[in-house]
Amino acid sequence: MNDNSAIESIELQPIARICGEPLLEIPQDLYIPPDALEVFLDTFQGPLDLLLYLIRKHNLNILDIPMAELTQQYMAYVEMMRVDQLELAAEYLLMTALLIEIKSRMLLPNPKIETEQEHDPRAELVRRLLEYEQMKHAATRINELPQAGRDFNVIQIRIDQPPAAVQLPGINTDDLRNAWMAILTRARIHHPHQIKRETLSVRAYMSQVLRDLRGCDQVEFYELFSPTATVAEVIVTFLAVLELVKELLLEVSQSHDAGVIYVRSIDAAQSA
Amino acid sequence: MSAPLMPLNQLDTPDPLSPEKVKRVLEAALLTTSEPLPISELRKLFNLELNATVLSKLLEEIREKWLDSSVELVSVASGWRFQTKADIQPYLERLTPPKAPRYSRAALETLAIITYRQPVTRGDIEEIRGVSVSSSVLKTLMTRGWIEAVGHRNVPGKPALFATTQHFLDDLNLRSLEELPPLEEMRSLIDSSAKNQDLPFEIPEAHD
Amino acid sequence: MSAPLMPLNQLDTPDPLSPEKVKRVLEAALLTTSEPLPISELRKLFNLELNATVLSKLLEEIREKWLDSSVELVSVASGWRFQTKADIQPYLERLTPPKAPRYSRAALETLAIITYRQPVTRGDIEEIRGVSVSSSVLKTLMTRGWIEAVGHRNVPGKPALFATTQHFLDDLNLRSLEELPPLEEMRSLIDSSAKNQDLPFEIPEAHD
Repeated sequence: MNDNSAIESIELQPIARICGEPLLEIPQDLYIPPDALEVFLDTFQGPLDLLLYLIRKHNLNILDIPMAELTQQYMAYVEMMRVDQLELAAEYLLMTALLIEIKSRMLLPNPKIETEQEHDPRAELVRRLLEYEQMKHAATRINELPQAGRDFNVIQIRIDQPPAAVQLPGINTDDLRNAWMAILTRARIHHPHQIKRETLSVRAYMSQVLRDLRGCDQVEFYELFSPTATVAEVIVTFLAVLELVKELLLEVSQSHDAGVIYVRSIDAAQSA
Repeated sequence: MSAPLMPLNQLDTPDPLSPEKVKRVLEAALLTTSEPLPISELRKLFNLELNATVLSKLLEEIREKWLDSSVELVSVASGWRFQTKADIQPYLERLTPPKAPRYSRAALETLAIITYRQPVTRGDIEEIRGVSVSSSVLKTLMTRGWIEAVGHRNVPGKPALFATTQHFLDDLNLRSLEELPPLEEMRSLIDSSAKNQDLPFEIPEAHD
Repeated sequence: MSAPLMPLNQLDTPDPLSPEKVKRVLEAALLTTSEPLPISELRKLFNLELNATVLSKLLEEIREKWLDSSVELVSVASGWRFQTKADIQPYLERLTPPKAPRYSRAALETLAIITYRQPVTRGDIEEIRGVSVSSSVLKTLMTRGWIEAVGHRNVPGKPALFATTQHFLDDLNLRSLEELPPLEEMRSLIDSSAKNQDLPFEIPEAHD
């Protein structure tokens, strides 16, 4: 399987251009002109990518990589990269170290019995190279899939919205309670505030009494009490009247002893 | 298929630009935009090589083609656009129920004060909340029919006294104000949130 | 017109719900929404009164009806959606520059690793690529909504585990990860005809 020449012939596309000069290929001795370093770094995603390129495009045998030269040159690049690409330099350096390790181990007498294959650093490197290559291919394939916004657009037209019936906010008793709690909490934090001891039902009946009196000049006292009212309701209504009088909202009058007691809203009295 | 409308530009568009193709492109462009597209903009689709008259005619044809559909092509002030027809609206609303509006905190607190302290004047509400109450808040609640002025306090300025209405109770599914969360329960909640210090005010109690 | 699919609800929908009407409503709903709509969502259009089978059948009919158009109905991971066909794209790009960015090799490789090896940490990606992964690459993919952190690996530093999203599948017109191109077997890296003696180890196979 010697497709070396075939690959070479189609691979005449410049891999990069340096000052307008096409860089046709990465030379086998890995010498990269210093000017080209930046382009070179852009061209390859990292040492794995470079190594893969060398192996695939130049049919370079991992075992035959000229370690001494490569190391020398890598060290020179590392020096240059250190200026602003320290991390990348470290990665190339690491790869160089790995290659040297592999090479040195391969030069040692080959102990025919390899008990644990996984511990062979070359096997590990090959595994990584293959995995990386597989992902590189997968990346290309993914990029070839149709992509929303690039190869097609999603449809979205307008909904012809007629003036919708005004929807009113809904509330529930929890909303009211929470609002009230917020008020109380705030009052506690900010300033002492006297909130009188009163019962809700009295306040509700106060409103009701005022409502009943609205539009009337005055009513007789007994008219404020519904004939069907329970004892509790009668008491609460009476308390409400007293409270309203205290708050100067009602005027209660009796022209003579045991006479008719009239109740009028002071508001009504004033405007009358 | 009709004759090409303009010479084929091999590099740019591989197939001849028949009226059918132009209509396909127009449809796609109009379907991908919710904003109306004026003819001047639509001409860009064809590198300005088709004039407005041709496009108008084709747009009219597209409009007719879509007449029976649930979507219509309309020409509005700023251009052409596709939109759904009104009879589809009720269905679409089931998909995205309109978000229920909410009352502001100011409105809710005002309502709570009127509910629990009624009848109260605007001044009372402001005193309790510690901030002024905007007229719009009161107006909102009045328009809703939840509060009403039940009288006036006999002090200078004769401020209106507000109370909640029967309609408010109805809307909250309550038979009477007594069914509201009792204030006593609130006290325990507040107490539990207050760490050490004594409350600087007396907590109102609900008891008959 | 065909027989109604369900009894007419006079208050809600004034006309009987024939298959034609259902298709009109489905079309309108899908044309007005840019996000794919799953059947479960589409059922809401009809107050859940039509089952998934009926809707699937009608959606299929709609899909066929639109086949010759410049717009197609497709089923992707999150549901059904209308989209333009690829041949229209060059025209549309004249109107609005393409919205989708072209991704760098680093971004595409990172995406491929997350796609095929998910869930993976940044460290896993760096291990495979042999270089560090810049935060901007991950951020780009996250901003696009294609990847997300789905958890943390329980090792020191608790690194985030990344996975692809449903939105990623949607954007690539896919219904599931299984529809992605399968990983290719890579050609062996060591030439068997190489002058070197027998290899002292077995070459691991690429596997997924």
